[in-house]
Amino acid sequence: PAQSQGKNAETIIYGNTAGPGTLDPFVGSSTVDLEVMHHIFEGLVGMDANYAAKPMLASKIDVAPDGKTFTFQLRKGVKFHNGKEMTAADVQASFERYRKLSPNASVLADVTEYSTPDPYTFIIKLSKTNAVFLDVLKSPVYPFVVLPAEQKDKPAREVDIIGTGPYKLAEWRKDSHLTLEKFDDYAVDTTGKPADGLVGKKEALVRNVRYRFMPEANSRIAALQTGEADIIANVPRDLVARIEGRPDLEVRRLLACQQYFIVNTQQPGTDTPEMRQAIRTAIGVDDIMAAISRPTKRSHAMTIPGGEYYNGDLNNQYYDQKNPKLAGELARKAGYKPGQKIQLMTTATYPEFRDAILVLSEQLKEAGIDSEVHVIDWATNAANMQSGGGNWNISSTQFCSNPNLGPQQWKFMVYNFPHVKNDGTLDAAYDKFYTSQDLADRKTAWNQIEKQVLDQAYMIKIADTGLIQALNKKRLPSFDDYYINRFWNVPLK
Amino acid sequence: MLRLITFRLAHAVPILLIIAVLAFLLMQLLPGDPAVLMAGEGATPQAIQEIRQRLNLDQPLVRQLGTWLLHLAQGDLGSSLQLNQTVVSAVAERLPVSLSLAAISLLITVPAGIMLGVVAAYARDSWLDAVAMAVALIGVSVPTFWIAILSVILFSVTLGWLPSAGYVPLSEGFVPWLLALIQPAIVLALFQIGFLARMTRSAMLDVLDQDFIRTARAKGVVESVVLWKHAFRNTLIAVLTVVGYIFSLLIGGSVIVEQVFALPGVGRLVVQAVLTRDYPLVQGTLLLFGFIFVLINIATDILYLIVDPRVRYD
Amino acid sequence: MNPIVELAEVSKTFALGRGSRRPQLLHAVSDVSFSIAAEETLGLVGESGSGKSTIGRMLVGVYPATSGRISLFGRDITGSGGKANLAAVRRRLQFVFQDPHAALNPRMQVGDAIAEPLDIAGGLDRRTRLARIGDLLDMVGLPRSSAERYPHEFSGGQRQRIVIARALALKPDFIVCDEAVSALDVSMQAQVVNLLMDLQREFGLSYLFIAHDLAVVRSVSTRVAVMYAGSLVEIASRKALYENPLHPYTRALLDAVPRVKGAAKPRQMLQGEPPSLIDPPAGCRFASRCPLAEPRCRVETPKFRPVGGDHHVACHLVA
Amino acid sequence: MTDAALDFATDPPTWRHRAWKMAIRLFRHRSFRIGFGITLLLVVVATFGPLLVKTDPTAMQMRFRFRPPSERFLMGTDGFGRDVFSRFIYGAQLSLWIGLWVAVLSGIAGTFFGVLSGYVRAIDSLVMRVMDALLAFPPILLAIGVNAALGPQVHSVIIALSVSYIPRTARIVRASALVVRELDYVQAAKISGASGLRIVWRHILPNSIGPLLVQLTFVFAYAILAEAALSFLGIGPPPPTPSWGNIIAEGRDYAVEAWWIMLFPGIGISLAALGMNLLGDGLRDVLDPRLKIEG
Amino acid sequence: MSESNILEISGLTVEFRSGGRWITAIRDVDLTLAPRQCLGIVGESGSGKSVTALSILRLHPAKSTRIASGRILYQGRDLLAVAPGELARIRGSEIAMIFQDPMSSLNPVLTIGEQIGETLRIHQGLNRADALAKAVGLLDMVRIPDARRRVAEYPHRLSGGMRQRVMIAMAIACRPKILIADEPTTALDVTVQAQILNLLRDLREELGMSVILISHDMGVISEFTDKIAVMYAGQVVEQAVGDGLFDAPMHPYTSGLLRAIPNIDRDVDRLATIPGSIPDAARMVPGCRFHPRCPEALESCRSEAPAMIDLGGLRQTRCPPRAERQGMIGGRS
Ligand SMILES: Nc1ncnc2c1ncn2[C@@H]1O[C@H](COP(=O)(O)OP(=O)(O)OP(=O)(O)O)[C@@H](O)[C@H]1O
Ligand SMILES: Nc1ncnc2c1ncn2[C@@H]1O[C@H](COP(=O)(O)OP(=O)(O)OP(=O)(O)O)[C@@H](O)[C@H]1O
Ligand SMILES: [Mg+2]
Ligand SMILES: [Mg+2]
Repeated sequence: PAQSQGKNAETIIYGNTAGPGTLDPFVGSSTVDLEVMHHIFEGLVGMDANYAAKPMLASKIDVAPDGKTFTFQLRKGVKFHNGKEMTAADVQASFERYRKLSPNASVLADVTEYSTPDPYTFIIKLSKTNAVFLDVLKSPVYPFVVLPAEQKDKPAREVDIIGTGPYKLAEWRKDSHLTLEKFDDYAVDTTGKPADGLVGKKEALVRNVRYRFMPEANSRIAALQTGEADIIANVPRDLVARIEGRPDLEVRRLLACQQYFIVNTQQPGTDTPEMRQAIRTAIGVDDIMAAISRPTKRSHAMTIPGGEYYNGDLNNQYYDQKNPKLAGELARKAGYKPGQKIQLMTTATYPEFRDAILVLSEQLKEAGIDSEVHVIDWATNAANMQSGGGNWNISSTQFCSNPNLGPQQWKFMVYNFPHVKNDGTLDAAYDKFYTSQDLADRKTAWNQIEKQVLDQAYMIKIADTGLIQALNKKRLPSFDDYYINRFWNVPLK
Repeated sequence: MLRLITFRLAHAVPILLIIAVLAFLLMQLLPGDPAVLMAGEGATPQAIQEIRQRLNLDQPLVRQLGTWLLHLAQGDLGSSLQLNQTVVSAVAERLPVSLSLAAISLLITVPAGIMLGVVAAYARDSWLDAVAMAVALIGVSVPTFWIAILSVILFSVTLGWLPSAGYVPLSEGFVPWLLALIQPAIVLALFQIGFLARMTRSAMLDVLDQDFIRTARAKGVVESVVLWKHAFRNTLIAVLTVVGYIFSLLIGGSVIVEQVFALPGVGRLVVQAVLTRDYPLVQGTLLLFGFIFVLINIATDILYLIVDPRVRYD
Repeated sequence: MNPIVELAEVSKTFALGRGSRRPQLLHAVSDVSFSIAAEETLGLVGESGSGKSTIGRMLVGVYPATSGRISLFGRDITGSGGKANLAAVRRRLQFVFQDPHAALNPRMQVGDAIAEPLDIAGGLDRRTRLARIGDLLDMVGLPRSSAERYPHEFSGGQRQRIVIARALALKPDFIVCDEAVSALDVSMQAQVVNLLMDLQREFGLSYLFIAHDLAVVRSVSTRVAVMYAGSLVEIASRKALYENPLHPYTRALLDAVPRVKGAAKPRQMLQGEPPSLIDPPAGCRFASRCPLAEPRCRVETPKFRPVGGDHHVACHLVA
Repeated sequence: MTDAALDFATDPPTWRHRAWKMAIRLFRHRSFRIGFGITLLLVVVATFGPLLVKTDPTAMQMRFRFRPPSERFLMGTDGFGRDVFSRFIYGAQLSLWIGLWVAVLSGIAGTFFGVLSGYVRAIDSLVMRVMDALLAFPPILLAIGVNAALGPQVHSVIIALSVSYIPRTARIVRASALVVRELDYVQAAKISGASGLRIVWRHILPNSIGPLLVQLTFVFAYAILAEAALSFLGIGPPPPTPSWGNIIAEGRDYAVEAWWIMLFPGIGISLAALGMNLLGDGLRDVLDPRLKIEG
Repeated sequence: MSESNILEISGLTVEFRSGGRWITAIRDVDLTLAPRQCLGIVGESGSGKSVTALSILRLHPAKSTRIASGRILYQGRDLLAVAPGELARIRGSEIAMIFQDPMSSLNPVLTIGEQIGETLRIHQGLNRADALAKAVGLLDMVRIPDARRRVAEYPHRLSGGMRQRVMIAMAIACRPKILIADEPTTALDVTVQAQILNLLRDLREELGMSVILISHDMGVISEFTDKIAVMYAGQVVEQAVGDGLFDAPMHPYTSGLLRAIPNIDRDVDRLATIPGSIPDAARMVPGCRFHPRCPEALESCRSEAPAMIDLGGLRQTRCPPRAERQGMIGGRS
């Protein structure tokens, strides 16, 4: 049994908290969905290691000067897992399906026309200039991948899991495990680019990859220790010691996400910028970082260093102010009456959110601001954050793709979660961002956006956060970290 | 007896209907919106609205209930919102896991619990009684979770005797199946043994000072037989009740153990369905639970008739 | 004379065996008719297992009759409306169980057990209630301090007295005494019998007095009924029955009574097997053991018929 | 004792008199005394502890995360550097309160339904099937539902847990009732015209009390643990408020590294369960006149 | 112990715990039983007959009873001291007992066949089927109709008399050396009673079985026993061999008892009784225990607890005045 699930020369075993909710790429957004999907499906473009858009199934991409027409040349001889060859018709059908049912479909709102002049050419026309359209298409979340044309009318979540990726789905037992199997007819990208991020030359070096879903951190660690898993994700920071003692195991820290407090601008108590700023002033991030059981790094910025839009220390003044006295004064000026309770909403599903909120509650108390913590299930928390209902002032959440992928990915969040209304400054900056073909202009626009969000304390940055993974060095000597775990080009010893 | 079974089963039908309606209403009471969860992070309100429409969540409650009941009447439990599976297949996939776990656990609990209880009653107020009582209490008050983790660390990590987690279906062999489940089953059993032991003890104490025990002794029956045959037989009603009860507990909710040992059982299924507001799945699982519990309890009732000739039903 | 208890062709069958096996019927009581008048004691004697207790239990509604009609105080407690009628006469009925151990709640103090009918009737203050308990204990010859003790602390006879005290608590009009005194020593038995008779004289009680001790039955009864294998075989005034028993079974019974200082006459033992109640034989049920049996006794069921006065008997051979 | 017996002859035993005698019997019972001692201790801790322990149970000191027990932190600290001892003391009240109420409520309702179906044959099957139906609802779902209806508060937890233990208690009571109702003394009471209520109260219940008491002591312990599971799903008292359950729940990831977080509330629950069990044993014995209570 | 006795009880005192105190149920009971003999014990209900009988096989509830003093010698061994295993062997096979409460003394969840057969299986090593077959035979023997069919019945479905007969069948199954029968026939009609008594008589003759018969029925006692002990308030107050007791009772209590026997040959309107009631064991009267109810009580009876007086001719009494009046005082025992 230990053997049947454990060490196997043909199978990499990966333990993560949960399995995918769905493998329908057009509705898949959570990490657990994505880390499976990107092995099975591929899109026209994809991200490289620096999160930039690169061709994947496309061999060549032409963007018309007006930024409205995009022409993709498709790679030839790409086979679906069902043996059929991929053509432009499949691409078009996929886009059409995407538009019909993806939660992210609004980004295709400006599309006026798709055309397929020949089986290997695909053209998209937009009604408006979109300077970042390719960046939109590279999104790993709700990825714009290509499905066989027959899947076009399948309702959301009901597609057959057939892609063009290096692995195909072999078995999926909900709440237990999922097995990927090497796709023998995989059309390796031979354009000469080495593997890079999600693109480049991808090769399945092992027969199978088995994802095991193990919700308990303790169990995952045990599985790694016993050899029942080769690599595990989501190791709580305070349990790392158990792994670090072992010579054959290795701990990897990955900082690809950012955690924020989201402040509800429509809720009495936090409906004035002054009060929100008072709250921000009370916050010291060190204690919060200590409390959340994840790897963290201090950073005020909403993008990540190395990315195109990273702006250095520009908006640093809004970060980690840690001044309870001042915060108290500001709050009083903003009309806060002692005893009035700020409602903090969080969930136990994600301990790091809850822990941040608990510390926040203590810090507010120090500043003389009373609060009340409501721990609810994630379903309700998420729904309330979306709708603004549920009487909450502050909640906490984390963003992973948004900081990496650029301002276009942020837009919906920065408006919707804090329920921002009538912010001309923000609107103008975003308008400029989308319409300018000039990167420098767009960068300026982003700086304004970031400043506005942080200054108005729509969102209060806590830290860059990430995950701890651990693996068996002996079995996986050359596993490469990325913000989505990839098992191609990974040899197993 | 056949009539009794049919009669009781017939009673179950309206009850299942009640479960159905209650489950439905309860789900409506819950805050949180399945559409939001399905849409995922970053979805636009339109997208969410669309999902809502597709799932008929935008229709009036009565209408939704009506449609669901109508389908139910045709034997269609619907499909899960999250799993891309029909409710029936989602449950059918996990039930064997839960049943296996429950069965093994019960096989450990019942002899151990009864043994402890009978011995404790017999040796009432002695050190044996105290030990049995201590075991009983440890079982309930030490968090299952903790025992589970410590057990994994000991038996899987340190000793390497047992797999640390995961389920192996019976079709892949009896031994692997047993090895995969033995650890969680024991952990679960630890939680229940105490209860069964205390119940058995209590029932035994009631029986032990009755006249017919004296008769048995007068016949020269040795103490162990007095204990097991004469006294214990008379506690079977109480014991069966507890066993039935434990069985339903085991099937319905060993969420923590399923989670620690990464077993795809119905306990987690239903909790996750609740947490993700997977209405059809919750409703369907509850109905199934209801049905199983009705079956278990009817079986217990019938066993009552067999173990105690005095019991009668009309 | 207005009978307070009347049975008309009452039968009771029990289903033997359980489950899907086809149940066999046990005919515990077959076509029994008799009546009891106010201030009368009907002694009921007979073979053990002949259905005496079953009749007693049917009379107080513990078992429903399978067929026939039972009326108490003029109300029919069988058939439709039986329940309500029974409820209406409850207070006037009592029952003394054969097994005093099972008839007492082991967790109830004796005083409370005795006072149970009083408490049900209600309306007594503490002091009166207590006084009543004391009186009742006196009546049955138990120390007053027994009230605070529990049934298991008493001997069999003492328990029986507790049960009797309970039955007397409400001064009912009709009591079924199922072997009420058989567990008592003779002096206690005499005390209780005297008490029952005093109460009868004073309050006009009636009794159905089920017993095996024919001497006791003779001293308490006004009339005596004899049962054999579920049927009534003879009923007569006590004098008639003891001095002129007509049915062979009655005679056998009287013969078998053990006497102090040796039997007066040589004992004639009944031979043969008692009949099965599951498939009762045709004809007279006593025929198989009857020393006088004739061929027709085994074929033809004898009618239960009057043979002068209120003497009834079911035997072909009685003129 | 004899004096009491003498009194009896002259003076009717009052309700208070009986209660007093019962208390005397109870206190002669060794297990009861021990159980009472333990329970009393816990109640005292829960009631007066918070007045004596000055450390704020919610105050966080990140410098002192995960400190093992020491003189300064008697029971160590948790992942927020909060003093587990202080949380333990403050948490006692809530936990005991929940355990007690759930045991009481589910005990009353469960007994009611159990006896109802065990005694009134006509509705037995029906009541039991309704109980089966209730059984089908996992406590979590009930809790979320009640919570949604009544708002997140301790009451919601108590109600949800009580409701989910009702069918279980009911079945246990019913099982005893099924046997007791056939006994002669119940028949005797019926013949005397006893109402169903009286039969149940005076005959069936006292003779079914053993399993019921065991059940309730267990419900008590289960409820304390279940509260933790629920409060971790955000149902019930919000987490900065300590309860033994949520101290354990918060410590669960560190079961090995920071064992002290789970250990002490675990011991607390054990003690409470032990106390309750001993109390229950004592009560059971005292209610059973056949067992002599040794001095 | 005298060679001729199979059982000798001497100085037996048994106490019960009640309301926190030890109460003496029987005091200084001396009884002997010879092989083949039938000892009858009569006495007021509550006088300690059953307690005495239960003591022989040590069947009292262990927690609340103590045997304060005494010896019970069976074939030379003190039954109060034999090891539990040995006691279990003796119980049922060599000494068997019929209990007074037939309903509560039968196990409600075992069929009567099983309960009777069990004794045989334990002591005679029969297998289940043989034991059951023999049980049917025993049921026949105790005159239960349809024995073959009813052997599979549960006790609660039998009439009182049938249960009692089941108890009897169980007790005689292994043909014991001593049968202790505590009111074995109270629930039986006289014809069956006669049959059962005949059966017991046959067994006595065939096997040399001794019987201790506790009964209220003076007729039964008189017809069946060779020696009679009269108990009152926890003491044996009179003992006699043969019918002497009925001819000339040597204790006023016995006289009262005899007077109270109802007469089957005459209609009487009132039975004679002994006035008063048995004293409360918790507050035992000083002096002779019967004196408050005794029509012949003297001043000395109130203060002096009388010892057993041997009257010769195997008669004993605890009533000194009567003994004196009869001029029959022998040595004190
Ligand atoms: N378990 C007990 N606890 C306390 N007292 C007891 C117990 N058993 C018997 N007694 C008392 O001992 C005395 C003798 O009881 P015993 O059963 O021997 O009477 P008995 O002579 O057999 O009477 P009966 O003819 O009514 O059966 C009684 O007063 C009774 O109350
Ligand atoms: N509850 C029952 N179920 C099945 N059979 C029963 C039941 N009660 C009584 N019987 C049967 O009915 C018959 C008559 O029983 P009943 O108790 O009336 O006899 P009885 O005349 O009182 O005898 P006894 O003198 O021995 O008490 C017996 O064969 C008995 O086995
Ligand atoms: Mg009877
Ligand atoms: Mg007795």
